[in-house]
Amino acid sequence: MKRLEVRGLQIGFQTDQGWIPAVRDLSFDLGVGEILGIAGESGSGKSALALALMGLLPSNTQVRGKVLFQGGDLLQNNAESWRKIRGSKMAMIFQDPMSSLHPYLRIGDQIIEPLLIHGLANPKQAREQALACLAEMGISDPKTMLQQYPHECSGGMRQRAVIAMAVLAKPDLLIADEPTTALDVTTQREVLIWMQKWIRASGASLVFISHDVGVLSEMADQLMVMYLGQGVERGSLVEVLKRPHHPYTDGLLRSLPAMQDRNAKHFYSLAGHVPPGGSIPSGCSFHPRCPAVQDLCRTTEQMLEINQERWTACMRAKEGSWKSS
Amino acid sequence: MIQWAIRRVLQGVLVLGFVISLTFFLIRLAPGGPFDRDRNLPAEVQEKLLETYHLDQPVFQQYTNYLGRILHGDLGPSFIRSDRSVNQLIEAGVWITFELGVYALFYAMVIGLTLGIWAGTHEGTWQDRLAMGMSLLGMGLPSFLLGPLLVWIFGMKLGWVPVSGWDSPASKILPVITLGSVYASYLARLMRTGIVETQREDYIRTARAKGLSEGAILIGHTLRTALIPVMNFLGPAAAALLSGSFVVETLFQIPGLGRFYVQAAFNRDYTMILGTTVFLSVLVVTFNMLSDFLQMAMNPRIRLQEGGDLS
Amino acid sequence: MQKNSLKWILVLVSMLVSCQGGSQNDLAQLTRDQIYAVGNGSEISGLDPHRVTGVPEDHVISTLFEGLIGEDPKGLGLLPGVAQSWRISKDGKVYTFEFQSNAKWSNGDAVVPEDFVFAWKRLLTRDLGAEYAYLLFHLKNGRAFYDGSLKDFAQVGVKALSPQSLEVTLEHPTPFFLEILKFYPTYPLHRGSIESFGGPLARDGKWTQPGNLVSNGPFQLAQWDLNKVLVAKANPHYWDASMVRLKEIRFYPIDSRQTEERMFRSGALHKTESLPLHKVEAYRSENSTYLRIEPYLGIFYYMLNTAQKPLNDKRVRQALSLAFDRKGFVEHLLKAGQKPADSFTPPGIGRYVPKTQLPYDVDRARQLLAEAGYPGGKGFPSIELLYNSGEEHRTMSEAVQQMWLKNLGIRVELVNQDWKVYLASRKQGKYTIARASWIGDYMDPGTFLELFVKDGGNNFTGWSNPRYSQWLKETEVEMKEERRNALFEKMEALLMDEVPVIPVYYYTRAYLLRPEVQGHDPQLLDRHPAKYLWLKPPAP
Amino acid sequence: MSLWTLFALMLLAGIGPLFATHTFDQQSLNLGATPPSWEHWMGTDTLGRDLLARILVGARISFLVGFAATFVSLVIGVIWGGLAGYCGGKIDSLMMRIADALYALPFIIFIILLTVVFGRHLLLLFLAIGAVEWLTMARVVRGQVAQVRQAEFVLNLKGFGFSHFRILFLHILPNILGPIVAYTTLTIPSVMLLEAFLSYLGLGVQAPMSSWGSLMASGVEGMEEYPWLLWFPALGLGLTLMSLHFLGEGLRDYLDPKKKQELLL
Repeated sequence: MKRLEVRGLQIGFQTDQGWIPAVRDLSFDLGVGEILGIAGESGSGKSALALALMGLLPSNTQVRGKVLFQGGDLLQNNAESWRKIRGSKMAMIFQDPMSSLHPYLRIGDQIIEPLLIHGLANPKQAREQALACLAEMGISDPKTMLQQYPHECSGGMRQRAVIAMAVLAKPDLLIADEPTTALDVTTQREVLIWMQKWIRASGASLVFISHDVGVLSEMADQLMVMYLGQGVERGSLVEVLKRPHHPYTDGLLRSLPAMQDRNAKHFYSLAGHVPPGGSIPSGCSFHPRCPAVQDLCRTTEQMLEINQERWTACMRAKEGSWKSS
Repeated sequence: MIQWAIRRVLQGVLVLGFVISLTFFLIRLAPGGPFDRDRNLPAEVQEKLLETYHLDQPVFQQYTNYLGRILHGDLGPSFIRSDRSVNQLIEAGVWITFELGVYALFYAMVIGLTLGIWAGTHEGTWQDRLAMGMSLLGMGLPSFLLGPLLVWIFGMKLGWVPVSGWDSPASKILPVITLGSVYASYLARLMRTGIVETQREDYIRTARAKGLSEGAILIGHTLRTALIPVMNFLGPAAAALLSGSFVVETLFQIPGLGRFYVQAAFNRDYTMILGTTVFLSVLVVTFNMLSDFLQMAMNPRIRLQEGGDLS
Repeated sequence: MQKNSLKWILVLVSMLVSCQGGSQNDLAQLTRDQIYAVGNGSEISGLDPHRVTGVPEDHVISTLFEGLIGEDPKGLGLLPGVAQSWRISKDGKVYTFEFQSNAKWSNGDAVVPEDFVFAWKRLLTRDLGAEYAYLLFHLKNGRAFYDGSLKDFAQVGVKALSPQSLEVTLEHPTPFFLEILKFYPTYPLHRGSIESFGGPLARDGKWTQPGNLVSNGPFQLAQWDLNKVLVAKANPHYWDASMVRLKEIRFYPIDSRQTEERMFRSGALHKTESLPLHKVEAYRSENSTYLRIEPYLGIFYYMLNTAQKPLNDKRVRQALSLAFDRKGFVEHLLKAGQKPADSFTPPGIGRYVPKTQLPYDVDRARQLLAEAGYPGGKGFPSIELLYNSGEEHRTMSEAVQQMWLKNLGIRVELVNQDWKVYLASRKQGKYTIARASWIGDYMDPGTFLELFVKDGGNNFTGWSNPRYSQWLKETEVEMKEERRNALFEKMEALLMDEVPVIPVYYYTRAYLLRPEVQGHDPQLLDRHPAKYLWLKPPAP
Repeated sequence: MSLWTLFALMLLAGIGPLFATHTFDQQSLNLGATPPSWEHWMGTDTLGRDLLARILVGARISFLVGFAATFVSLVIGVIWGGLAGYCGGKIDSLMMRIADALYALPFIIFIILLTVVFGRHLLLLFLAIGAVEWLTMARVVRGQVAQVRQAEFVLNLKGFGFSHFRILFLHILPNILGPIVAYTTLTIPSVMLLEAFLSYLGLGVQAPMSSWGSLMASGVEGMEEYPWLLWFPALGLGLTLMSLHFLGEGLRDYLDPKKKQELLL
């Protein structure tokens, strides 16, 4: 069963320098109880995607396509219907817990706010739920924490607060944008494990966005790789890790520390850089950096679909020929 | 918190003492004394006059005398208004000035903050431009221009309100608008900027992601931060408004403290200048303290520092 | 939301409209009730006749109090006041005043000669610090008592002869002494009330508060709200109460001329204290029934610092005066009926007619300047023209600057200073040319010409002349009017030839007056005793 | 756009008088005040002087005073407020109480003294105005700095061992530019008007030179008789104000680090 269906999503920003596309013709599905990891370098449009799913893009953006969630197209939502589902049916965990928490409000008040405004609990219940949730996440003194202000907490505590804020209302869809980037490795692990547990227990679906394929590989059921606003590869985690079809995915995987060939003299890293906003190369947009580029790649792009859950944007994937070269 | 308040009050007393001392000597340095007039008095009369008001004593002795008196709450006799003491004069003007100031402050806050919020939440739209246009108008029309203009239109041409005075509710409308408009414009701009800046913060996006309505975000989240520059401005502004405006009071024939203050300065009425300065300092100290206090109440980071001083 | 706010605005506007006119004076009603509403310049500094100076104070005090001699509403005569008659001794030194039999204070007490003795002693008491004390230096031993060399007031020349008569003895025969008695510092004071509120030297002014103040004039103090209004009501005990037709006078202290004019126009005042320069023309062409322009005993002039180069050269001073287009100045700039000055003393004082002429003669002026060594203004140092801050003074100074530049080719730099700074600069001689004005206190040429005596307290020009000073001394004792006037004429001629001052124009009083006000006649000193005023509602 | 308007105004002020057919002080008493005509595009004042010429000359003074005095107040205000807010604690209290005290001093007397002691130099005018205008500026800046200085990034910078000076002026200030720019654009017009009052007290611009403030102040008096004497200078000030406003907005957007971030997402 599908929880979320994205069809032909286009996102662009109108700026002084003109039109900048952030997401180009993206389609994917997310099943109930599934964790979809989205990987990509910065500028790949993954954050824009997350915001678009929540309807939080600034007013100078244009979004086209369809995002079907619980029977309705989210993109047709007006402000009121957005308001109703945000925080209750779907919730988001932002990447920088410091800046995404209001500095002048108590943590407790911020955590329970979604419960209160959606009428899911009275203040007392909400507080108890928050306490329970924080305790579960391993906060030693949740009571004190609720009374504290963001700057009085450690980064890990803040991150847990942000997560608690999102999950307390038991949303069906959770979107996490680099939720653990700011944390040290130990804390990061704890948080990730807890999140995974929570998803499994609640039956919610999670879109987990990260530049770090390593993190994704510990969390996700499904993996989608984005490059320059396009999905370049999609498949189950195991599939993708084992047999990346797209040279970009391959590059990403090979640059992971755990995947590095211990005997190699140099760390592997992807050649070149993501082109600056607005300039999309012709043909396959990855071709300037592609180690296996062919003439056809410079002019044509093609989607190769193995099945609905397994596709790639590299025309040569089926041949597997790029790998040999 | 109490400790903080006590410290601030003590600092306030120091400020007051400093202001009194500085003013005391400064006004005596300014050319022209209280009894210099178009026609000069015979030397012996002039001399006696100075003696009567103890202006013949060494300045330092005058100073200590004055300090002694002021500790007893006596601001001394007015040099110019020989029938009244400075205490009486201030008492005569202060309530009217307060009334005018409070209304003007209220007006400025209601209009200014509303416009500012309206503009800030509609950044870049025609509403924003309209509101900022109005605020520009308010700034471009200083009270010495706005007042006569309003009187001319609403008092003379339309005859809706009296052209002067401070008795009936109708007579109070124009002075309040005249006095408050510039402040309303300032507040509108500061408020708008505050909101625009705050709205770019991540935590506002967070609030939106929680499903809060725009109204709730504004009140519960945006204003919390956006009000800080406004608060900083409101302290001195409130002090200025409540200490009276010479221009508005003169224009509308209002018997307030602002007129006394400027009349005293122009007449070199030493005791009266000092009296009104003392009064103004108390207002400044109080309102800046109040504005700091409000900020502290709003900003927990500052509260942390209770042990030290307000940051 | 927007509709709602529109509704609110409508409600607000209708509220405004419905409460309009709340406290606005209803002039027609006031007129019917004989209540006279008048603008009175800046707020009076007090009501103690010995402790104040100034014109607005004069207006109020002279309605509340009355001196020995009454003011003539139409001309310059001497009318009975508290004194119904008076005699002057042959040598002009002893005056005997017979009192009105029913002269009473506002509390019903009789006004007695002792009240004058009490008041004059108070005025001459050094510890009071009265600025006008010198007015009584004309009394025998007045000065001596003031400076403390005489302790016994009985030896001062004022004495109650009987409950009805007062004898005043002067140091010198002083021809204008009776004029001084019209002036408020010489009015009587009510001893009882002053003593019950702390005595003559008390500084808290309790005795002048409404309810406490006992006065002997046609009106008594009813209400005094600082910077707002002072109300005087008819005094039923006044000896000539049957003459008084006004029931009440409201004095409005108004700092801004613009505000005052607007109040008048909106029907809040019967009379204004002044009129902005801009408005004269408009009133002349549109509302001439309101506009009053009357001669006034005052002179506008420029004082020259004769101690400074290049003004120490008489020819330069003469050139400056000759190059001054007084007529153009008055007609095109001031436009309020002022007369170009031909003398320092304005005309109209008794039979004294100044005979000097101040022609506008640019050729002669250039010639004089060339003789002084500055042909065509070459080599003339840049000089400063000092004026006290104010829109009109600035305009006038700019015109003068241009005039001298055009006519003589000399550069004048304008300097404005706040009033008190300006006074101090003038006094200390820190100026080159300064604007100035002088208003006569009483009807005597001496009130103008005594200014330029050597070391005179108001002579800041650095100019003096022994002959001039000698002549002035002679006028003080000369009793024959013709001979006295001849002396003044000689002084005037000398002054106009030496040019320590450049007279520009004789003042006029320009103000607005409702036609309902009756008994308000032009008077050179601008005194309009309220006793004779009344209000006539216009015919329906 | 706003920059161009402002630039055009300044250019006019700078070279306008050179081309004008009338000089600002050339009088014609007989002419007096006349409404706008072909000969005098903006009419004449009561002394028969060409208003256009006077407005152009006045613009020089007003711009000079407006910018220079605002600059003075900006410099003092930002440094003072910034230091107070950054240092906090006792230093902060001391600095802000000093500002309180200065705020309460009788301004008129202060100005009069200034003229007496130092004369009437134009530089003094800037100082005098700057000296009062910086007080509120300092308060605004201090409030903002105090708010930002404990932000994560500042703490990080401290950790990196950056100097305080560097942190305050290169890292904190750019983050609070919004309110500063907003308040600065508010200050310029009020300074231009304040100049009229100071001239009244005898400081700075002397007659027959004109400034917009003094032209407006005298225009108000004859508002009903000679309306053009009020509206033309007011129009000039209005235009300036408007361009400053939009300039301020543009400047802030340009300098604002956050706005740029938004683009990248």
